[in-house]
Amino acid sequence: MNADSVTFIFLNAAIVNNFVLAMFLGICPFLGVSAKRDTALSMGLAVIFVMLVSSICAYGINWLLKLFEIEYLRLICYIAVIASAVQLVEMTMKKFSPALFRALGIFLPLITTNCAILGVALFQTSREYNFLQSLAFSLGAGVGFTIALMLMAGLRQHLELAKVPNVSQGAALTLMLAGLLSLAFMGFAGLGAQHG
Amino acid sequence: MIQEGTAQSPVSPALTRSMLRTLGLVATLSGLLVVLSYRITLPIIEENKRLAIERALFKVIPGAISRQDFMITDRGIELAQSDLQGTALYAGYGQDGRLKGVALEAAAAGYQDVIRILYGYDPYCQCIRGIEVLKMAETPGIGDKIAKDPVFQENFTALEARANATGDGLERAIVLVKQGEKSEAWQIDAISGATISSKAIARMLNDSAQRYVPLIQNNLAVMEPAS
Amino acid sequence: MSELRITTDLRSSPHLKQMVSVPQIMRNVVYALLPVCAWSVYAFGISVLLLLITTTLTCMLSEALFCRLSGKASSISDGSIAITGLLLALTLPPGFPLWMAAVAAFVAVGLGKALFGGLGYNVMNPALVGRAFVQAAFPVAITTWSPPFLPGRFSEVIPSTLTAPFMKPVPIGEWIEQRTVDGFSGATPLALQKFEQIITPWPDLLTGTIAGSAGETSALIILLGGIYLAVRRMLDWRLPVGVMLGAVIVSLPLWLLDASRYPDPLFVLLSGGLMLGAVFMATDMVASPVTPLGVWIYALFIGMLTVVIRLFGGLTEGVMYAILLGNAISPLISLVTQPKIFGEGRKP
Amino acid sequence: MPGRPEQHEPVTLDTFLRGLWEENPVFVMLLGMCPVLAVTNSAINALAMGLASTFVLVASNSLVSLLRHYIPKQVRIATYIIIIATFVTMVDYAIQAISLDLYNALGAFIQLIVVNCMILGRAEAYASKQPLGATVVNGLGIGAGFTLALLSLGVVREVLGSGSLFGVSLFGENFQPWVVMILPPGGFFVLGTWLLIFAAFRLRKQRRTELGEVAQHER
Repeated sequence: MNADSVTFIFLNAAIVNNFVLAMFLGICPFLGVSAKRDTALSMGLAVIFVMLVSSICAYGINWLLKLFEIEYLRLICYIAVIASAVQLVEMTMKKFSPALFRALGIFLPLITTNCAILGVALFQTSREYNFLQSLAFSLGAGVGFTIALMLMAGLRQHLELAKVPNVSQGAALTLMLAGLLSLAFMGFAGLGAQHG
Repeated sequence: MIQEGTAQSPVSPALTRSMLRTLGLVATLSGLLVVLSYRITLPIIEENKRLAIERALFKVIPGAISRQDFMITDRGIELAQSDLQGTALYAGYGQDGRLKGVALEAAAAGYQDVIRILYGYDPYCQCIRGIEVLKMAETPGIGDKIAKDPVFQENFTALEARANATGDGLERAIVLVKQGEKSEAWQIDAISGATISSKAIARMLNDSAQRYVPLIQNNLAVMEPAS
Repeated sequence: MSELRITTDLRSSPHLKQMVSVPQIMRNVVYALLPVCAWSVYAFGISVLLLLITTTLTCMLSEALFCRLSGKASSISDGSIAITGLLLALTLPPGFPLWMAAVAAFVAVGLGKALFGGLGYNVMNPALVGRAFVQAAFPVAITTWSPPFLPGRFSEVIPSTLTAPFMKPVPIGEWIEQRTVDGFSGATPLALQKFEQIITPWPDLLTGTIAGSAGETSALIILLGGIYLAVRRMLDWRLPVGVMLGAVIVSLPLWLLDASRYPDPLFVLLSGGLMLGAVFMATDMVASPVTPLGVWIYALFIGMLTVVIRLFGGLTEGVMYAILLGNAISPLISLVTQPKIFGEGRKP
Repeated sequence: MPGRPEQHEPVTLDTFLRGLWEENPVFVMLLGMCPVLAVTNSAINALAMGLASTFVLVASNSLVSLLRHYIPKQVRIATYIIIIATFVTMVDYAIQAISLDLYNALGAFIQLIVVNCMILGRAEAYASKQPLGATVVNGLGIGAGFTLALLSLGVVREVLGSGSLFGVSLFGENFQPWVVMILPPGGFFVLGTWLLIFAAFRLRKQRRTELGEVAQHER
């Protein structure tokens, strides 16, 4: 697989260099919303959706900024437009699909200031991805985030029944679990590249 | 964010004016600050970037002391201009002003992530004269030897990359061999224990050279000073 | 102790059909492991013996330490911790520095077990947690192999074994060269297959006349140990069978498609740590799913992922990571395959 | 919107110290975790990141504090974000000008300071209600706490993972570095271990006070 190919970019963002476990993006929701599996799944889906939207927005803005040669406003434009886009999505969703809004809605404001979302936009710009590559990248990042969140939620709920010592309860336990997951994900190193 | 206010509560004109005033003020202030810091730092940053490029460039093209940027486009090789689209190509010139070699970026997936390198090509010996790793995330102690290991770097003092007669590739592909088995000029001696990282280097050099070496050979006149 | 009972009750459909105590299971696992250990010592010499002693002792000491710290009664006597120690040693290269092995053992107990409340609550196989940690920490040492059946293996240790703590192990290439007649390349069958397309013949894999981790070289002895445990009903036979089946499901079509590029399924099964992992690691009762269907999914997942990592990943061997990931995903598998009780909502 | 009377707290040493320890953004509040884990694989990266974040925190919160009477509450978040993004952009260019190597090592995480919840949280919870003096002192304290936390990770990870500190080799040629420490899992493990240590201390203190109370009761 070529390093520029869409599949490789997707696989790399989702598994090999998992957005959460290897790139450390979106740690706050990863630690915060991973206590229950159901919420974790909804959150993951919401993140995938928002990532796609903001990735497309960022691609458009970057094109405009380059056109007018005002790249130094990139960060301000990204954050403002992504935040507004999420608001728009939220409002549209509320109006046209109340069911979907109930499932994902409460997570949308939370996601706006999630570093994974802005991270996708910044990384796709600095890596100079084209439109398709950007889409694959943001989708991979979202899927990777969801995988990590689901695995974490599964383990944490599993441990609710365990006699976890007082010392390691709470954030410390979650971080150690994240470390173990991150260790296990090292097994995916080099997946998809040509080695033969 | 901005819509939040308007969507939720009825807004009086006075409030709207005050919101617009504040946002306008903040935006102006922010624009001013950003442009100011951009203007102040721009020359320093450009200088830093130039130094970084030249440091790498003069390392991979032995004997070069000055540079000229070119661009590989659909039409061939042209002097770099901001509105040209294509692959960057840096030409290095020696003391006498003659072309010493050209440098190109190459990339391939390594063990952990994509490895990017700059390599120097000498069109007169038709060989690769040096590589410099620009970006990698290879395992410290194993894969990262591609950047530091002197024995591995020795591979790239005169690695053959000769254009074939038909001008559409290399006469002999650049290949990786097991450590200590290099016997031909177009072979790269692998780092033992770091096969994947070594292989990535061999693959990116071969891919890039297959594509660009014939092109460089055909366009030497563009880069050679007119003297 | 009342909490412990609740926990056991909540996990429907337990593995074991008969009532057996923890020490009883552990004793039988030790019986199955002893031939593997003995063969490993015979093949690689006293270095492996030192390795086994180091990891087992460190595991026991760490367990005692953590029990003391958390104010619990010591749980060394149930034998499970000794098994973690033995298994850990068997997954390490024969000449692995002892201080690194001690680090692995400490991490295995601390990070793999004590953190979550001790025996019965580990989320991943403790021995493999320790192994994965040192694989990430000391990538060079853990891929330095030495050949089996060296002359003088009972009178001298491999030079890297006795490395001073916190120091780099000495390179052993030269030491090996002086002792082998035919040039030993230092590569395991998996590395030979991956990078040079050389397939080691299966009788060698079966008997263990190959390089590799201390306890993984002879597939035959491991298999016999597994059969013993299965017959005594000390392990769920579905797990090892599922793992092997999973490996075959992925490797067979690939081999049929392009035999020059992909190894045959028999090689896949017998090489590397697949057999050791399938019989002794994937079968960790706590970190595997509880439902029968879940067990099949889990085992197949591990087997398939192992082969995917081996053939398409950067690593030569993937069984350790496959099992760790299987452990990670097992709560989700349990959830999906849980039989729903009529008239009752799913418990949160 | 002005109207609600403000309750200013006096600026004391505690305004500064609180951020350093009691309300430490990383160890206690668990805020801004992404840079904490991502750029602490060496002490110098950690220090640079800590200082950059502190600058953005203090500068943006000062501005928010100055403008606090003129920002309508409906658009306050948008205003805060624009202000923060402005200072982050400035820091981004400054670091590029100071050292390109450092800039490449920190990567996108400098720009990601903009979504560090610590900064927005402070603007919302503190700077929008307090005068400039208190905001600056409190911001400096929080920033120092953040930098300290980053350093305590960066130092451990660099010493163990590379055998050096601020790039200076400590143990000589033969030291075996624990590579895992500078890899992603190491970040989680080191932060987790720090939290474990603090939790152990807290529990011990708690037990002691409880024992003390019991003793008093019995007396």
